Amino acid sequence: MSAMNFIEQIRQRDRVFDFIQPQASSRLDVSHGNILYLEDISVSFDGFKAINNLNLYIKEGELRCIIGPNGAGKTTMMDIITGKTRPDTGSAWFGSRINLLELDEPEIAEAGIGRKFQKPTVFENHLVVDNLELAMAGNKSVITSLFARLSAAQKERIDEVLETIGLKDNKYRLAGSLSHGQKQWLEIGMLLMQNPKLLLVDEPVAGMTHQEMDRTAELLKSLAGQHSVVVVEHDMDFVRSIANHVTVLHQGSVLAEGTMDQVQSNPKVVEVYLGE
Amino acid sequence: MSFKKLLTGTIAGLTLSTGAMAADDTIKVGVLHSLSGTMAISETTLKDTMLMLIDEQNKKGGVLGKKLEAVVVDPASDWPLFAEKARELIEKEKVSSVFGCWTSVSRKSVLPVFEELDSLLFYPVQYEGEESSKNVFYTGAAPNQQAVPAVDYLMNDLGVERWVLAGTDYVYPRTTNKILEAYLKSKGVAEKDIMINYTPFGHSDWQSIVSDIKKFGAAGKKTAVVSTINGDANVPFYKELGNQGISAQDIPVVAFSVGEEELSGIDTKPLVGHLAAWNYFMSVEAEENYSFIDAWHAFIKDKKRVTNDPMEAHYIGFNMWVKAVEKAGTTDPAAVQEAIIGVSVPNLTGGFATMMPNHHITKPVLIGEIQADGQFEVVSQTPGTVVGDAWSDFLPGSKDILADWRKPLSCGNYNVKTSKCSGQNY
Amino acid sequence: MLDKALMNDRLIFDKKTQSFLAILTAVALLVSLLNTFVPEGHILHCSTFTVTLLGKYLCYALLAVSVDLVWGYLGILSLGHGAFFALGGYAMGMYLMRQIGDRGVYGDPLLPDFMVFLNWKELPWFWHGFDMFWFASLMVILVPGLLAFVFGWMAFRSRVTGVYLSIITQALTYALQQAFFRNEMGFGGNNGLTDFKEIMGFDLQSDATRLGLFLCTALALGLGYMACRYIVCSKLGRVAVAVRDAESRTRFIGYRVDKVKLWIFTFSAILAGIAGALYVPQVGIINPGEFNPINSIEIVIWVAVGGRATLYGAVVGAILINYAKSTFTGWLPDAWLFALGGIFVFVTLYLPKGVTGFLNRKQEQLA
Amino acid sequence: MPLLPALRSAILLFIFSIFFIGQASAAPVADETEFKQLLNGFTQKSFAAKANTAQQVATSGHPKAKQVLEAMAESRLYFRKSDQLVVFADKDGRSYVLTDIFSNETLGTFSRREVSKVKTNNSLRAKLGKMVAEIELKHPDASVRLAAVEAMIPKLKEDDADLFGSLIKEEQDESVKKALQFGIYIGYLDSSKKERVLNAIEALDGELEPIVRNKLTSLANNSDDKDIKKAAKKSLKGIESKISIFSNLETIYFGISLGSILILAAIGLAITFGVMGVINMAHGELIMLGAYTTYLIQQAMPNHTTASIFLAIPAAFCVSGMVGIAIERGVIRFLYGRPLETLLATFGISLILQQLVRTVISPQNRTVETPAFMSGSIDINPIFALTYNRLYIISFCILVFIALFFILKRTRLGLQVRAVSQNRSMAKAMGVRSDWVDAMTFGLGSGVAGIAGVALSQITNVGPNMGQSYIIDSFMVVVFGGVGNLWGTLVAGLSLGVANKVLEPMAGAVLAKIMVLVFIILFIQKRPRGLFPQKGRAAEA
Repeated sequence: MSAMNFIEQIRQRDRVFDFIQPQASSRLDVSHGNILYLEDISVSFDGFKAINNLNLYIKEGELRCIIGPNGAGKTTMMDIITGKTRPDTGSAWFGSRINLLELDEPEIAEAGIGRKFQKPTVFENHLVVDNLELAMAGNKSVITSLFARLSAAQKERIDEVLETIGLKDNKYRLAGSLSHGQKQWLEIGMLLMQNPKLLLVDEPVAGMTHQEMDRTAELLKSLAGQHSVVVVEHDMDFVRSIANHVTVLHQGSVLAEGTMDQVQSNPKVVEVYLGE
Repeated sequence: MSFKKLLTGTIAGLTLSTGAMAADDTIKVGVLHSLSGTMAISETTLKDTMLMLIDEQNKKGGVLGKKLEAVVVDPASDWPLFAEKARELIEKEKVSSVFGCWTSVSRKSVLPVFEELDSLLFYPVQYEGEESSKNVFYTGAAPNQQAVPAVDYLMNDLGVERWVLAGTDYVYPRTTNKILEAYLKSKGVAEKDIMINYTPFGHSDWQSIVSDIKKFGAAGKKTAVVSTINGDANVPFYKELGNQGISAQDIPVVAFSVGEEELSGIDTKPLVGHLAAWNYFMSVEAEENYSFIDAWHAFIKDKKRVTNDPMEAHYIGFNMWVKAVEKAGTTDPAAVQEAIIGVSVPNLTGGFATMMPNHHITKPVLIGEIQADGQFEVVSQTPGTVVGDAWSDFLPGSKDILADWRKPLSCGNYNVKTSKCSGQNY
Repeated sequence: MLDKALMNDRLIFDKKTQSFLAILTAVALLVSLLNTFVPEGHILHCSTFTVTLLGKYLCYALLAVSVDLVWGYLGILSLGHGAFFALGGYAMGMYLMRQIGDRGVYGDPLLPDFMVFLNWKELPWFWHGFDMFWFASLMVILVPGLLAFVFGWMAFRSRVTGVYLSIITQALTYALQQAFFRNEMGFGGNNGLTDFKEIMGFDLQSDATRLGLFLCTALALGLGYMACRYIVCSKLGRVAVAVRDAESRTRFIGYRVDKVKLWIFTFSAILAGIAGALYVPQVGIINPGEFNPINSIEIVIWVAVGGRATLYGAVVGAILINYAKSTFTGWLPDAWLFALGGIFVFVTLYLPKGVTGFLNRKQEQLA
Repeated sequence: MPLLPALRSAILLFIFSIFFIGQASAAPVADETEFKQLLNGFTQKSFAAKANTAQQVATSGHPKAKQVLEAMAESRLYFRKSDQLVVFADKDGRSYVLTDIFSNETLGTFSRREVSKVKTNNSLRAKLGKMVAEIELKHPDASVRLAAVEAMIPKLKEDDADLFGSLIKEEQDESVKKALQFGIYIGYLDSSKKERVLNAIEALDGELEPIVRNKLTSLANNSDDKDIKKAAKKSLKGIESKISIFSNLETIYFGISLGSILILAAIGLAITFGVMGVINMAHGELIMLGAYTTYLIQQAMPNHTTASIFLAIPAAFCVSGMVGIAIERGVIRFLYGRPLETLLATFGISLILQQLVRTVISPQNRTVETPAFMSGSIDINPIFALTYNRLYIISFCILVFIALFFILKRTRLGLQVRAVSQNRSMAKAMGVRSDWVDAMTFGLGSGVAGIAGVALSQITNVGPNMGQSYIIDSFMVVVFGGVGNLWGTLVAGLSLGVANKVLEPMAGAVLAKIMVLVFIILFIQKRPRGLFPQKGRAAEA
């Protein structure tokens, strides 16, 4: 089957081979304005409905905050978007052409979705610079990796990101020896290296000082526009400082949506947050 | 660099340790039996036997006026390690001969080493035959010294007409069963009256097979099982026979690998009457045997320990070697090889064993029945001794081959038809 | 300081590699000289026994390196590498068997002895071609490689990880052991393949051939080590470590984890196969015992004792344990298992980074 | 009232003595000297001569005849070499205590060199059995008579059937009557009278005794009479179809019993490996220790086999459990969170334990006797029997499983175990002494392994290697079932056992084993976390 396709491709002279084509998001079609469509998604673990009929749309270039009490399904939602968990029902589209449910994690990453985890997961046995190099966008096949050498431009890009995340002095330190906050930054740096269209950021400021928090807020805001950013966060101050649009999740579905003020005055939200 | 030191140290240690030389006032004898791993069960006893024999010989004044010294190594039931240890014994320890091995594969593994370094190996276990090496003396039984007489007994004395040949899937049962199949057919047993079954090593769940045997034996004709089941698998096999209520009177089992040692690990009460064919039983009534048992009990300091056939084989082999060394006046392997052919020593069953030109020995064949006390009772005995046949007459590939290590033939596999001596490494 | 040490590790020819290669070369040269030119009986003479023994250790060392590559750097605890080693060994054994030709005990020009013995009438199809060295060599690489590829392709694609993967690798080698035990398979059953005469026309019993085999093994170890070193130092190596430490994270930044695992696993299996092929002519036998799951566990232990995720550690561990085994089995035949078992427990408890890790730390403390 | 039974037995005895004397008078008069002379025939070497003598003894009618023949069958009959006197002998250590046959007096102790056994072989013993049986056909005890009849059936001829016919008239006991009737029909199958044969075929329809089937087969093939042939064929067909049903049942029974052994061996591992994440390579050796405990207890109380087994269960649990706790406290507790390193350390421990047993006890296998209640079988019918020891092991396995399940689900320890296995630091914060829980859990798993050892000692070798033969299978079962799930272990053990036994007749034992292994490999590809995987976030940790 694939051999047939291949021959077909060779015969069409005007077409460029898949493996030569610049990858990442080339197929991404955001002409309808939305970059992410989640529709009627449900998933359950051992009878517990983690996500229940969830509908969520993210616009291109938007910075969206998602809040909700524990167990609201925030992380599970991210798992579904990045291919870690398959929903029982529903559909998930990246742009209007890419069906996320047909792809696995690396393909989704390749398509242009990057993710920062709740618990900072950096490669602790690698240097900071290696962490960034590994995350760098580009051909990630086995053979390429085996013979890969950093070009000057790439080195420059790494230094640039190091500058952005404030780890320039720690370039050659083991990632495992960084402080918690630094690891958070490094992970954000890795996201930047990936150069995704959509960033999913799970609790980016947990364990950060106030100054660090402010810088993070600034960074995220600056990213919005060229990228779409989805932030899951508990810290209301932080959310207020960055978001213009907030979604509240509760028991696996959307409870309220709107600006921070709208959401905070919504009686249902108040009940969920205070009623418990 | 520290690990550099470590490496160089290791290498230096290795090179130096090979320089050790044999002391001149003793004659070294190698003992190559597994003391750990799966085969330790059987082989440890043989190591003790050798230590006892050497000890006794030293009490008699040693050999050629020199004391004997046993060099014991542990090849750990690891076949390549057998070859390595054999080489260590011969090259490093300079032993004059080696007594050892149990499984065929261990013998096959060390064989090239003995041939290359031209030393002597005494191999004490019954085996499949089809081999005769210049450097190996086979003091255990060849198939014609065990299997064929046993089948004769079953056929003539018990009137067995249906046969189950059950064995572990390795070369000894395969060969023995091939020979027996040919033999039975030559005696007019029909194909459908023979059932052949192979099981893996250490097979422990015998329910289905025993049930099949039971069904096979329910066809009206007298049925017997010829078992070449190896070592560990025997206990669950016999236990299952007992459980399914198969007694020796219904379907007798004759085994070639079950001796007193193996029975000491089985509750024998349900097994009374099942058979084994060997060349020696502990219960044999002979003066030599009584003295041997007494000596063994004194040496091992345990009156409950049993003696068995491979121990007798070592007893014979060791005495033959002593006699041959004295005859030759030297421990030089070549001289001993020449001197030992024709040497005759008492066996433990009241007769004599002679080393034949094919490096096998003469043995009486005894059929014994299991008793409740874990011993065998001899129920049949060949009138004279049987000469071990290296190459079976019942296998098409080997019936034209003979072994004779006397000059001028000096060949372990001489093809009578082509008049060629093949497969020799020297 | 720390940075420099770490940067040094990223060089293919780092200090440790340099010393490893130096020692390997020195040992190879020294052994050849001491074996060839120092007369027998002299205290410095290196007997052929020692040469073969060293050759065997070096085979084990290569095997340990291959396990270290997948376990140390990729995090796959393979309890089935003994299978690839044995398959390589069988491929070589079949070649050596065919070389015997009509010099077998039955004098059959085509069939190996054990086939004549069991009344086989013709050579099974899979024995064809093994009379040619190039074909056998190809199979040494192809058979373990292909098995590892197919097995890995299935297992990694379905994301079997951790102990589940370890146990099914164990099941793999266990199943192969059972299969090779069967006489119907045509690999000589329990006795395996033995009684080899010559390799490429050289008499296997001659001292020169043995020395030659030893040198080949040393060369193979050197090359295999460098190949592993190259992989480890490449970006692929860093991806591998990333997979080891945070598999799903690696996936989320876009690496095809299954393919990374598959290719490194296959390469490692090939290395193990080559080690097996070199092992067989030196020890003179290959039988299904080599597939024993316990053997595969032992290999892992060599690596652990030497120090995981340092290639030289695997070499040190393999040589150390096997040297201990050789010595103890002659020295303390009744009690050597106590010593060996004790070493395993001691190393896991007190030297979590193995012997080399311990020595390195001592060294750092001194510096 | 008590007079009546006494009277009845007296009358019975009277009748019998008449019968006996009547028969004795028919045979050559056996006075003691003559009988003694007869016994001297046993000193001959040839089995044929001995058989002949035995026949004469049997028909002599001498009151000691039966005792002599039985002693001979039990290898208790010896003769003194000095005077060829045939005596009873009992082994005492390495010498023999001789008893005079007639006076029952002890003749003293003799060494093995002074006496010689009256040797028997299988066929001679079979003949002796029949002779004794014939004497016993008239035994006052009904069960002895029944046994005697059953012993005669396999070799029955038509004239025996006539003898049975005369016996059946006097027989009171129903079961003996039934057996006699069965014997009569068997005898009739050989008859030359067509009527008798056809009657017998009809009466024996549906009987599963092998002898019926064999005789019918030979009638169906060789009979000259068409009607007989047809009747025999029809009857055979019914028998065959019954046989195939029962042989399927048998296969399943075998599978379940193999499965229960796998479960027993694996269930301790399901706790140490599944719940605690310790890859315990010494698990097999803990089983071995349990088996050796059984052996040692049996040695300590040699004449109480049954009691020793029951005593061995708690003892083995304690011994293996203690060793397990020692291993946990001494080694494993330093290795939590590094599961693969527990593999290495416990592998070292397994080597040490094996060699310890070799050094302290013996490298040889040891005998563990099977208590009487565990041998034999429930014969559902002549071709389908449930062996007692397997039945006990299956029920034992179920008991152990229920007990474990109860401990883990219903007790405080179980709750703590689950708490620690799910979140160690949280459990600690809530005041669970995780150290203690770890030790207890590991001790529990090890103790269960010890109990498995007691069960295994009843069916297989007790030796230093026994652990190694179960460790791989145990891991397969646990992994196949799904780590951390007791039900998984149960289902996995049973299904692997049954699969193995179903495949075995088709492919042979070796191939069946390989196929099961390959199946496990493929299955894990489909379900990478076993039959019953842990779900949700817990599985990710």
